[in-house]
Amino acid sequence: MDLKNPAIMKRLEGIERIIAVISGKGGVGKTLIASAMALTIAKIGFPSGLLDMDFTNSSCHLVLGVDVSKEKPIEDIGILPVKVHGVEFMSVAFYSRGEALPLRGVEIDNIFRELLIITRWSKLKALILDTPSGFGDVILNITTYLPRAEFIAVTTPDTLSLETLKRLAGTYMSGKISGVIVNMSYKSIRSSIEKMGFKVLAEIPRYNDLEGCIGNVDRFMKTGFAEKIEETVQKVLD
Amino acid sequence: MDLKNPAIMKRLEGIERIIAVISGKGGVGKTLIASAMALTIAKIGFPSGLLDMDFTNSSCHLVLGVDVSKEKPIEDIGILPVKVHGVEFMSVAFYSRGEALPLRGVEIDNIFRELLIITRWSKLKALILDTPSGFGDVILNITTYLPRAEFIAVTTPDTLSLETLKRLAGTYMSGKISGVIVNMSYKSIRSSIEKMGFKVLAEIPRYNDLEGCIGNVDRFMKTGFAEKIEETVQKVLD
Amino acid sequence: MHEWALADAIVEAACSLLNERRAKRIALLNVVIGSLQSADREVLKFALTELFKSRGIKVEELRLNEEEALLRCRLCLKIWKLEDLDIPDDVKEAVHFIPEVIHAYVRCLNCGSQDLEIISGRGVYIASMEL
Amino acid sequence: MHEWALADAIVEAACSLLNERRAKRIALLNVVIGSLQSADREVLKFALTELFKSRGIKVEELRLNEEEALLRCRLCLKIWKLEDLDIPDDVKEAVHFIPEVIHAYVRCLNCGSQDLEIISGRGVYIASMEL
Ligand SMILES: Nc1ncnc2c1ncn2[C@@H]1O[C@H](COP(=O)(O)OP(=O)(O)O)[C@@H](O)[C@H]1O
Ligand SMILES: Nc1ncnc2c1ncn2[C@@H]1O[C@H](COP(=O)(O)OP(=O)(O)O)[C@@H](O)[C@H]1O
Ligand SMILES: [Mg+2]
Ligand SMILES: [Mg+2]
Ligand SMILES: [Mg+2]
Ligand SMILES: [Mg+2]
Ligand code: NI
Ligand code: NI
Ligand SMILES: [Zn+2]
Ligand SMILES: [Zn+2]
Repeated sequence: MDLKNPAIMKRLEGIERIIAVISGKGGVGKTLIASAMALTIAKIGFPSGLLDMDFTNSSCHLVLGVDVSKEKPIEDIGILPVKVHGVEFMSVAFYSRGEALPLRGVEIDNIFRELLIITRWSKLKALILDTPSGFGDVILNITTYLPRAEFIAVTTPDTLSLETLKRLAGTYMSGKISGVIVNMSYKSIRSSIEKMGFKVLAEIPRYNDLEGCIGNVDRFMKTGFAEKIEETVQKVLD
Repeated sequence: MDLKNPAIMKRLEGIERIIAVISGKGGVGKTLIASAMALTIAKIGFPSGLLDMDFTNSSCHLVLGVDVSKEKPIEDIGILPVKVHGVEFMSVAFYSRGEALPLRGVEIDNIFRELLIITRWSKLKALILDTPSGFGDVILNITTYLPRAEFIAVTTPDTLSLETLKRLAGTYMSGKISGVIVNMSYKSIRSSIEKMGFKVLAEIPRYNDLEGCIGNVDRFMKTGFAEKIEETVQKVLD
Repeated sequence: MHEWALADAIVEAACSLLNERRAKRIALLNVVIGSLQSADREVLKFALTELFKSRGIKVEELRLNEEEALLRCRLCLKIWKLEDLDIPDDVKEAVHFIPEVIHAYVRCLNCGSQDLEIISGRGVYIASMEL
Repeated sequence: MHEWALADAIVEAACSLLNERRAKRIALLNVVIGSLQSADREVLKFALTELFKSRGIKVEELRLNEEEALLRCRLCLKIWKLEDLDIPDDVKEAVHFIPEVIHAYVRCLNCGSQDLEIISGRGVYIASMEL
């Protein structure tokens, strides 16, 4: 008897918007963008959450500089996310000690539902979901268990990434994409994206200083990258 | 009754080495490296094969410039891979028309075994496997169904990628890694990789001319990138 | 005490079914407690009872059955019990919240593989429900 | 005619089991043909017979049972038959080789979701074998 659905709905009732940052292609910046979005929403004064759904290789905690072996969600009629720079943050990394977590699809499905059932989020303006690459269990679960989730797709101008976005345009998910972020941009591909039927939310260049700020939120939030994300968040929340 | 294992073994009998190009992190260059390795092995005179195991978002055919809507594997007591510049090439893209293929884990498991059962490879010096990012069904299946497969891990010098490699070092897969390729290298991270217990096979810089050669094998094989891969292949085949 | 959240998920699910059937009474509710998650039986029972009561649902009989956790290695096909695997307490604590994180910690004692399948006893679920 | 490869996989599997048991005879072999893959029944039967013969294995009774392909939408829970989905011939051909590629082509007719589960009739497999 699969009965987890009603509880999932209930736990997320107090959350105004659920925004999943997705891309079929890996390494395009989903994790950095999802983390920066959640931090920005908090910074401009709204309650926000971040849930790392890249279960087999979670990495939002590395961006946020959270030491998962020390900080832990508190158990209280469920579990309470860890508060990081104003963001309610949840990740399996708290339980896998940040180790690699080899998982088959059915286990990803189980974790997905378990996490949503036991986590007690506050009333949030937005919950940001970081997702793994490819078109697998996590993306399918988001469409099925969180039908009101919006997608923000990420791409680079590289051929393989752009082709992947084109494929995404041909799927059921495409109707849920509220916009595309072009990351590590070195040439404008706005028109080809608009031809696919998507809105371009931002074109963000590659910043060479960004790498050194991973794990240090204060510095991370002072980068040109964070500035671009702030502009994007303003658009998205409008 | 799960009975596919013996047939898989038999189909791969004539293949000397099975080499899976892997990384927990996406976008580090697995697909380009796997494709270039297979092409290089053929170029230096050995029969080689390339199997794209990134089923949900296959892209080796894009690198090889294969039009999957026109070229098709031939059906002959099984299916014969398509010959591309001397490489025996197989991909689900031939059957999914290169569209996004949303799959749950159990379906990835099914395709994995189906493809290996129906594909008739020649006697090969090496079969190169391109794999998806993360630690999911494909990687687990390779360790279980293809226990003699060797792994080549790929990383960039970026924190998130290097941390992912460190995690890989803590898994069952690590004993099977014959070496690491540092791709899009901008600083030497040789010593940190050696500290993890891995051999560095190559440090390959970012080439700005590479992007323009995707889909054109002749030009692709004349790049500095291909040159670096040729040096690496020589080491690997020795 | 995240058992309350698990209990609540069961109650939510049961109620959504009751709603469909316009019923207010459960004759028999069979809940399985997989030992991997090591949910506290008494807390879970208490929570289920209280939560059903607060929603005005009468449960004639509530059965909680424990199910032993078994992991099978997909490489060598050996089956392992939880005791075999000798899991430290802090790992047990982590597995209590998310049973699947066990894959970060254990390997087959026979062949070393990490391709282990949880074939029974994962966590808490409704095995059957009679109205 | 990749049915020969499918038949060979079945024969290989059966033989590896026979080897373990040091047997040379199969009393009853039950093979299921899922309609999604639309493997040719006659070709498959002929191939199985020939391949077993060539290995000196006697199969007393060979049963080939067809199984209807059904897909369930995980979002709206509706169940679809293959006929419902109106699949063009070139797609059928692709699905013949790799049944799972159907996910690139079909959506739930009710809600549009691509989260469809193949609940039966995927492909060819051994349902049971008596020695
Ligand atoms: N705009 C940018 N400028 C510079 N580096 C970036 C930028 N966006 C992402 N990166 C780097 O690219 C790599 C991939 O980013 P990540 O967020 O991990 O991608 P994904 O989650 O899609 O795999 C990381 O090393 C990250 O630091
Ligand atoms: N050495 C390199 N120089 C320049 N671009 C590269 C290099 N290696 C990979 N790329 C580019 O980086 C992106 C990711 O490479 P890809 O092979 O698709 O990675 P993966 O398969 O690991 O996701 C692609 O756009 C590719 O063209
Ligand atoms: Mg990521
Ligand atoms: Mg992540
Ligand atoms: Mg790839
Ligand atoms: Mg690929
Ligand atoms: Ni608890
Ligand atoms: Ni055929
Ligand atoms: Zn084992
Ligand atoms: Zn539906």
